[in-house]
Amino acid sequence: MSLLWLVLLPVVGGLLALPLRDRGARWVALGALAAALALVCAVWSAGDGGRVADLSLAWLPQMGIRLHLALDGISFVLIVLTLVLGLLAVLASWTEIRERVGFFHFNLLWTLAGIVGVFLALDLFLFFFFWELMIVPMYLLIAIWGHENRTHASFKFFLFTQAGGLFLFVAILGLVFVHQQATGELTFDHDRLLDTPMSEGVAFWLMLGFFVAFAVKLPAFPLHTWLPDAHTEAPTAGSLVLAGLLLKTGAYGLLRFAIPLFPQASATFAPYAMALGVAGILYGAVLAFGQRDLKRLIAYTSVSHLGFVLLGLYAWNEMALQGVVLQMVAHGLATGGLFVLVGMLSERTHTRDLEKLGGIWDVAPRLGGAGMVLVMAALGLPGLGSFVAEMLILFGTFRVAPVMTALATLGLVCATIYALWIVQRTFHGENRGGWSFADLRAREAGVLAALIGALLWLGLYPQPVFDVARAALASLQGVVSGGHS
Amino acid sequence: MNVMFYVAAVVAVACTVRVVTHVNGVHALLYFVVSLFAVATIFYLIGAPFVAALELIVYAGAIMVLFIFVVMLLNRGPQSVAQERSWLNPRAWVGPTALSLVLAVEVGILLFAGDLELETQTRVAPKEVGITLLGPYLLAVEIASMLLLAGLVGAYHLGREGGREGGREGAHREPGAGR
Amino acid sequence: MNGTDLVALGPLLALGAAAVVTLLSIAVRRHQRATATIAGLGLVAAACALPAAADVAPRQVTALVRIDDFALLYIGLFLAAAFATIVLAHDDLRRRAEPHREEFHVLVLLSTLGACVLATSTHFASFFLGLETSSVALYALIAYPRSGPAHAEAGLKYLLLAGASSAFLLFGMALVYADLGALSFDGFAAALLAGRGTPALVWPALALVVAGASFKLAVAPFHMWVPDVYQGAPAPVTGFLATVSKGAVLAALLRLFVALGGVERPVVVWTFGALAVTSMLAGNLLALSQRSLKRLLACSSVAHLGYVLVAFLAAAPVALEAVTWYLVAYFVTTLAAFGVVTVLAGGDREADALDDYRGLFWRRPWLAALLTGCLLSLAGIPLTAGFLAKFYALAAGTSEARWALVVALVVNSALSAFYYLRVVVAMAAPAPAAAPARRVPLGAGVLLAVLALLLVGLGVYPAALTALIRATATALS
Amino acid sequence: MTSVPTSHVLLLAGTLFAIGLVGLLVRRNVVFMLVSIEVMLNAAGLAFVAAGSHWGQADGQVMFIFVLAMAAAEVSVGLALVLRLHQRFRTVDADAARELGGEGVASPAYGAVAADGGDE
Amino acid sequence: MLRLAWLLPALPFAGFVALALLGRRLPRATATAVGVGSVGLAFAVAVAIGAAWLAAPPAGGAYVQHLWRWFDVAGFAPDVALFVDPLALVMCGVVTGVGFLIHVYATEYMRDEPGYARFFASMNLFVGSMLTLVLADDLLLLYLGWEGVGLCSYLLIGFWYRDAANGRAARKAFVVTRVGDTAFAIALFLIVRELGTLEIDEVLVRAAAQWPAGGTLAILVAALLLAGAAGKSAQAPLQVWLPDAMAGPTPVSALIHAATMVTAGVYLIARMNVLFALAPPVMTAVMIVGAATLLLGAFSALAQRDLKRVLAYSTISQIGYMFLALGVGAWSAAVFHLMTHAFFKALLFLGAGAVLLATHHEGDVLKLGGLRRRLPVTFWTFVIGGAALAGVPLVTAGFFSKDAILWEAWSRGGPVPWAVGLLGAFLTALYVSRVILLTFFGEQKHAAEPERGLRIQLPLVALAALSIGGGWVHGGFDRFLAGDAHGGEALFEVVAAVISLAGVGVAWLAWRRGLWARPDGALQRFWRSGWGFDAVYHTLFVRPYVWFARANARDVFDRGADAIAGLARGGNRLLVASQDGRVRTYVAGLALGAVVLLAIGVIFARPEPAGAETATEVRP
Repeated sequence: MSLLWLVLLPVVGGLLALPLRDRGARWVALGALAAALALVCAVWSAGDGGRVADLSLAWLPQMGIRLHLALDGISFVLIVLTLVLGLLAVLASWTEIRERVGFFHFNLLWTLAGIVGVFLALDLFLFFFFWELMIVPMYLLIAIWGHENRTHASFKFFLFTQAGGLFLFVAILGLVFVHQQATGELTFDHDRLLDTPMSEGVAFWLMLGFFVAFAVKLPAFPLHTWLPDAHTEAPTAGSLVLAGLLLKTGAYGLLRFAIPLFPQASATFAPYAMALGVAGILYGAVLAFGQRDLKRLIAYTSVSHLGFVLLGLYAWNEMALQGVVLQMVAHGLATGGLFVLVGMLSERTHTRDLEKLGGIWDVAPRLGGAGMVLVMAALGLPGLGSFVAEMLILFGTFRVAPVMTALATLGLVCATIYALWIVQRTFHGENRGGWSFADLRAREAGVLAALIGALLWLGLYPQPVFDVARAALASLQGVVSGGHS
Repeated sequence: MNVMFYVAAVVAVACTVRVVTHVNGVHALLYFVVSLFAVATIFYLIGAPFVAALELIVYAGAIMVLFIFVVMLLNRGPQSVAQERSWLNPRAWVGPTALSLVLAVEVGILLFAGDLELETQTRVAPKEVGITLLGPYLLAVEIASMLLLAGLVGAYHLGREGGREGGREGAHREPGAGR
Repeated sequence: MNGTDLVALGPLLALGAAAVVTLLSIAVRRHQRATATIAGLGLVAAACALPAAADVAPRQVTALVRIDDFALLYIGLFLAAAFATIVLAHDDLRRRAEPHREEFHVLVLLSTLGACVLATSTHFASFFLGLETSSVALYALIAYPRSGPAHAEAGLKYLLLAGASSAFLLFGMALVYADLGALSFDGFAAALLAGRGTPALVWPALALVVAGASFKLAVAPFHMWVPDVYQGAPAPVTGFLATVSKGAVLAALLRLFVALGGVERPVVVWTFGALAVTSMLAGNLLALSQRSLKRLLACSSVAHLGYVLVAFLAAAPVALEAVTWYLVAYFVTTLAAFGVVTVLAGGDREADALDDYRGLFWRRPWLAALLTGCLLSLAGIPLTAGFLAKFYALAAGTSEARWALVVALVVNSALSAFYYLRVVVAMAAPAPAAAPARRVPLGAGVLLAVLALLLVGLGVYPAALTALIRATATALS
Repeated sequence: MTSVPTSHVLLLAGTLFAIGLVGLLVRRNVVFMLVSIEVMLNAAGLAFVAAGSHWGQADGQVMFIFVLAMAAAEVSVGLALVLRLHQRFRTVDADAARELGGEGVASPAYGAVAADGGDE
Repeated sequence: MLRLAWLLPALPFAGFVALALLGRRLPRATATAVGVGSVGLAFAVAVAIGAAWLAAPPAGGAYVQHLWRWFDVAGFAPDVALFVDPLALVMCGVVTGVGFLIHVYATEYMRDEPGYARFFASMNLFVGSMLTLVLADDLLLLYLGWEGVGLCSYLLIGFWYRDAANGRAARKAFVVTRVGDTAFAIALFLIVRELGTLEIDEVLVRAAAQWPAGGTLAILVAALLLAGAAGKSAQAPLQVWLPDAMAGPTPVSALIHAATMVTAGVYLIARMNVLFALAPPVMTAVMIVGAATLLLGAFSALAQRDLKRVLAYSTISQIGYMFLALGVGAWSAAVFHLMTHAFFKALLFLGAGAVLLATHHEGDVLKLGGLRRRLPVTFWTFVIGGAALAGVPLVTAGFFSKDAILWEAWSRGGPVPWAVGLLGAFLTALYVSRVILLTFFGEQKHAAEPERGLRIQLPLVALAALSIGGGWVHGGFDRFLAGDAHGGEALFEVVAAVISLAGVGVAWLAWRRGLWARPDGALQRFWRSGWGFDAVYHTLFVRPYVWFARANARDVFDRGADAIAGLARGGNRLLVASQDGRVRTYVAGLALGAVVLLAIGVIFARPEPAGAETATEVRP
C-alpha cells in the first residue's frame, strides 16, 4: 500500500494546496513532497535491492487490468530525483509565481504524482493512465503561468505528447490482444506480457508504437520540435519539471517497456534508434548555438543530452545502461539547474534574450559562478555527474557501434561551443543592458547549491546510484538476454 | 390496366415537377393534390384500395388543406410570386438536379439488380389491413398515438401566440388524420 | 399480449401514462413545479418498472419490440438523462420567465418514450415510429422558449432536415421490405439465411436507412445541422438532444446489425468506417475555431459519434460493451457539460461565447472544475469516464485489427485536445470584471454533483459499470 | 389485376423522391420546403405500398398509414414553426433565418470570430 | 612521507574552494595567503616527497595511493588513485615550484584587480587539476585533470571578461583543445573495449602483452592519443589557440601557457611511451608533428610584434622540440627539456609581464626600446631567460636540454630531424635576440614606470637561477627519471653552440641595420598570422557552423509541425465555410451523404454471393 501512498501523497497534497493562498500552498507542497521522499526512502531501505515492493490489486478485472505498482532500483533513483526536483521546483517558484498560487501547486503536485506513477506502474494500462495524467497539469502549468507565447507552446506540447501517447496506447492494446490470441489470457501486466510470442512484423510495428511515444517525450530527433517551445514558455518550475523529469519518462519507457517487451524488434531497430540518438546529439548541440533565447538554447541542449540517452539505451549493455540511468539523473540536475538559474535571471532582468544580456558577472558573481558550474556540467566537464554518465554511455556504446560513438563524441565539442556561448553572452562581456540587481538570495543560493552539490557528488562518487540500479538493470537485461546485439 | 399505371405515373411525375417548380404557392399545392390523386390511382391499381382512399382523404384532404391555409395566410399576392421567381434562379438548379439524378440512377441500378420483375400483385383488402393494423401492429398504433400527441402538444405550444390559428388548426386536425 | 407482456412493457407504459397524466395535470392547473414533479415522478415510476421488466426479460412482445437487459439498460440510461433534463430545464425555464412552461415536460416524456421504443425495437415500424416520436417532440422542445433569439430558427432547421432524413430512412426501409418481404429484424435474418432477396439491393437499401439514422447520430456528412441546432436550442434541450436521441438511434442500429449477422461484411465496414472517419475529421476540424461553447460541444459530439462507430464496428460482444461504455461516459459528460452551461446562464442570455468562460476558475471554481472535468473527459484524459470510454473504443478497434480506423481515432483524439484545452485555458485566464453570478439552484446543484461523482467515479473505478454492461450485452448477441 | 412489375412502381417512387429532393434543395420558401418533404415522404409511402403488394402482405399499407401519421404530425409542427418564423422575420425565406450558423455566416454576432479563430 | 601525496592536489583544491565560496568577503591579505599559501604548501609537500624518494625509493619504482573507487560498472572500475614515480615527481616539482613562484609574482601583478580572489581561485584550481593530471593513476582521472586544466585555461584567458576579444580567445582555446580531447576520449573508449581497464600501468602491461608491435589497434590508440596531446600542447595542426591565449593575464600565460598545461601532451606521451613504442608509424608521426611545429612556431615567432605572442609562438616551437624528442623515443630528453623550458619560459613571460606593468600594457616590441636601464632586474633576468631559450652554451639550462634533444634526434632519428632541430635552434636564437634587442636596447620610445617591488623581482631572480642551474643536473635527472644517463657527443655540442650563437649574431647585425623595424613583407605577414591556419579554419569550420546554426535557428523540423497545423487550419476553414446557416446547404450535405453511402452500398455489395458470410474481409 505504501506505493499507492507514494502516488497519493502528491495528489492529496495538491488537493490541499488548491484552496490555499501563497505561503500556505507552498508549505503544503513542500510537506507533501518531503513526506513522499521520506516514504520512498523508507520503502527502499526496507528491501534487499531487488524489486523491493510490489503491489497488485484488481482494478478492471474484466479487462485484465490491475493496479500493479512496483519499486525497483531504477524506479527508486528516478522517484528520488522526481521528488527532489519537485522540492526544488517549489522553492524555485517561491517568488516567481505570485498569482493563483494554490492552483499552481496543485498542478505541480499532480504532474509529479503522474510522473511518480509512471515510474512505478507495471501494468501497461496503469502506466498509460499515469502517462496521460501528467500531461494535463503540465500543460496548465505552461498555459497559465508561462511566458508571452505560452498558448502556442502549451498546445504544441500537449498535441505532440498526446499524439505520441495515443500511439503508445494503440500499441499497448495491440500487444495485449496479440497476447490474448496467443495465450488466451487478457492481461495488461508487464510481467506477463514479456515473452509474448508474435511474428516479427507484428512485433516491429508494436515496438514502433512504443518507440514513437517515448521518442516524442524523450525527445528524439526529429520529434523534438515541441520541446524548445515548451521550455521557452514554461515558468521556471515548469521547465525544471519538464527537463528534469518529464523527458525522463520517455527514456524510462524505452528502458522498461519498449525494449524488454520487444527484444528482437528492438535489436533490429537499434541501429536506427542509435543513429537518431547521434543525430539528436549533434543537431541539438548545433542548433543550441544558434538560439537567441536563453531558455530555447538550453532546451536544445536537452535534445542533445537526451540523444546520449537514446544512444545508450539501444546499446543495451550494462555500462551504457548505467550511464543512461546516471545521465537521466545528471541531466535532470544540470539542465534543471540551468532553468532555475535562468528563471532567477529573468526574474531580475525580465529578458532571456542573449543579445540584451551580458556582463551579469559584474552584478551578480554568485549567480555567475553557479551558472558557470552548471554550464560546465552541460558540456560534460569531468568531476560533474554528466561526465561520468556520458562517458559510460560512450564506453558502452563503443562496443556495439564505434563509428556512431565517435560521431557522438563530436557532440562534446559542439557542447563546448554552446556552453561557452552561454557564458559569454550572459555572464561575460560588457554590461550592455545596464543591469543592476541583487545577487542570489539565500533561498536561491540554497537551491542552486543543492543541485551543484548533487552534481559534484555524482561526478566524484556515483557508485551509490550504480549500486541501486544494478539489480534492476540486470533483471531487465536478463529479460532481453540473447535478443540483442 | 398497365397503361393506366403508366399514365398515372406520368401524371404523378409531371405534376410533382410542377409542384417543385411553380412559383405560385396555391397553384403548386393544387398540382400536388393532382399528383396525390395520381398516386392514389396507382395504389388502387396495385391492389391497395384502402390506402388509396387514405391518400385522398388524409393527404389531399387534410394535410394539403393545412398547407393551403398557411400559404393563404402568408400570401402577399403577386409580389410573393415575383419574389419566388427571383429566388429560383436557373443556376440554383444545377447542383441539386445533378445530385438527385445520381440518387435516382443509383436507385435504378438497385432495382434492376433486385429480383422484382415478375411478381404477382395480390389485392390486399381494407379488412386485412385493419386486422393487421390492430393485431400485430397494435403496439405501433399506440406509439403512433404518442407521436401524434407529441405533434399536437408541440404545434399547440409553438403556434400559441401570434400564429394562433395555425396552431389551433394543426392541433385539431391531427387526431382525425391519424386514426 | 398478456400480463407478462405488460410487465415487460411496464417502463414504456409508465412513461406513456406519465405523459398523459402530466398533460392532464396541466389542463387542471398550470403550475411549473407541480408539473415538473409529476413528470419527474413519471420517470421514477418508469425506472421502478425496470426491475420487474428485467425479471421477465428477455421477452419479445409482438414482432415490434423486444424487452431484454440490453434494452432495459438503455431505457434506464434515457430515463436518467430525461430526469436530468427536467431538473436542468426547471431552472432554465424559470430564468426565461416563459409564460407557458408546463408542456415542456410532456414533450420531454414523449421524446424519451420514443427513444425507449427505439432501444427496444426489433422491427422497422417500431424503429421508425420511435424515431419520429422522439423527433417530433424534439422539434417543439428546441423551439420551445420564446425569449431567446434563435430557438425557432433552430427548431425549423432541425425539422426540415429531420423530415428529409426520415424520408431517406423510409425509402430505404421500403426497398429493404420490397426485397426481403419482411419488416422485422428477425425476418431479415431469416430471409437472408434462406437466400431470399438480393444482397445487391438489400445492402444499399440499408445504406439509405443508415443515412437516415446517421442524421440523428449527426455523423458527417449528416452533421451540418448540429452546430446551429445545438446553439439555438436551450441548453438543457441540447443536452437531451445530444444524449438521448443519439443513444437511442445507436441502440437500434446495434440491434439491427447484430440481427443482420454482425458487421463483418465489407459493405458494412466500409459504410460505417467511412462515416466514422469523416465524422471524426469533420467534427474535430470544425471545432477548432469555434467561439461558442455550445457549437464547440456540437462539433465535438460529431467527432465522438465517429469514435463510437469505430467501437460499433468491432465484433458483437466487444462492440456492444464498447459502444455502451462509450455512451454511458458520453451521457454523463455531455449532460454535465450542458448542465454547467445551463446553470451559468445569466439574465436573458445563455453562457455560450467562450468569453463568458474567461476566468471562470476564479469566479465559479466548482463549476469551472466540473466543466474542466467534462472537457478532459471528452478529450479522453485519465481520471475521467471519457478515458475509459476511449480505451474501450480503441480496444474494440484494435481487437478487430482495424488499424486505419484506429489510427484515425488516435490522430483525431490528439487533434481534439486542442479545442478542449482552449476552453480550459480560457477558464483559467485572469478573471474579468466580475459579473453578478446567479446562485446554482439546489436541484441542479445536486444533479451536477452526482454527475461529477459519476464522471470521476467511472474513471477511477470502472469495474462495476463494466460488469453491468457485460451482463446486459449478452442479451443481444 | 394489373401486373405492373414492382420495380416500375418503385422506380416511380424513386423518381418522385428525387423530384422532392430537388425541390427541397432549390426552394428558399420554407413552405415549399415542407411541401417537398411531403413529396419525398409520399414517395416513400408509395414504395412501401408497392412492396407490400409485391409480397401480398398488408404490412406495406400499415407502414404507409404510419408514414401518413408521421407526415401529419410533422407538418403541423412545421407549419406552426413557419408561422412563428414569419412573425419574427416577416418572411418565409429559409435563408433569411441565419442568426445561427457559425463563422460561415456574416452576422454581426458571430462574424467577428473567423478572424482570430483557429489559432494553433 | 609518500602517503602525503594526496595533499598535493588537495591543497590547491582546498584553496580554490575557500576562495570561490568566500572570495569576495575575504580581506585581500587573507585571499593572498590562501591562494599563494596553498600552492606553497603543495610545493613543500612535493619537495618533501621528492626528498623522501631520493632517500629511499619505494620498491618497484612507483608508489600508488588509492583514495577511493570512483565507480565500478560492468567490471570497469577506475579508481581515484595517485601514482607517484620519478616522472610524476618531476612534473609535480615543476608545477608546484614554478607555480608557487608565479603565484607570488601574481600577488603584485594582479594587485589592483577587482577579481583578485577569482584570479587566485582559478589559479589554485588549475594547480590542483594539473597535479591531478600528472599524479593520476588512471587515464580517466588523468582525463579529469586534463579537462580541468582546460577549464582553468579558459577561465583565466577570459579573466578580463568584459572585453569580448578575450572571451573569443578563451573560447577558441577551450574548443580547439577539446577537439583534441575528443580524440583522446575515443582512445579511452578503445582502450576500455580492448583492455578493460584505464589504470595506466595495467594498460601498458596489457597492451604490451596483447598488442603486437605495429598492430592496428596500437596504432589507432596511439594516433588518437597523439591527437589529444597535440590539442593540449598546441602542436600542428591544433596550435592555433595558443597565440590568442595570450589575452589572459601574464602570470597565466607563464604558468599555464608556457610552463605547465601546454606540456601536458608531452607528459601524456611520455607516460604512455610503452604504448607508443608499439606503434612505430605513430612515433614517426609524433616526430613529424614536432618537427613541423618547431619550424612553424619559430618562423611565426620571428614575425610577431607583440612581446607575448613572440613568446607564445616560441612555446609552440619549443614543445615541438619535445615532440621531436618523443618521436625519436627520447622521452627523458623531452621531459628534461620540458622542465628547463618551464623555468626559462616562465621567466621570460614574467619578464614580459614586468615590462608590460612598466609600460601600461604596451606589448608591441617595435614601440618599445631601451628599457634596459629603466628595468635593470627585468632586463638581466630576461636576458638570462632569453639565453636559455636560445641555448647559449654552457651557462644556460636550455643549452643542455636542447643539445640532448639534438643528439638524440641524430642518434635515433637520423640527419633530417637533427637538421630541422638545428635550423630551429638558429631561428630560436634569432627571434629571441630580436625581441631582447628591440625591447631593451636602443633608445627608449615608450614611457616606463620603475620596477615594482620584491614580489616581482624575487620570482624573476629565482627563475633566472633555475634557468641557469637547471641544466647542470642533466645527468642526475636522466638517472632519476630513466635510470641511465648518456652525455652528448662533444662535436654536436659545439655545432649546436655555434648555431645558436650565430643566431644571436645575425639578430644583432640585423638590429644594427634596422632590418627588424622595416615594413612587413608578404612572407612576414604570412608568418605573423601563424601560417594562415586561422583563416583556413575560419572558412572551413567556423563560418559554416555559425551559418548553419543561425540560418536554422528556427529549426526546419519545426516546419513539419507547422505544416500539420496548417493542414488542420485549412480543413477548418473549408468546413466552417460549409456551415453557412442555410438549410439548403445542409440538405445538400444530407443528400450527398446519402448518395455516397448508396454508392458504397452499390459498390461493395455487388460481388458478394447471395446471403453468404463473406470470407474475404475488407477492412478500411
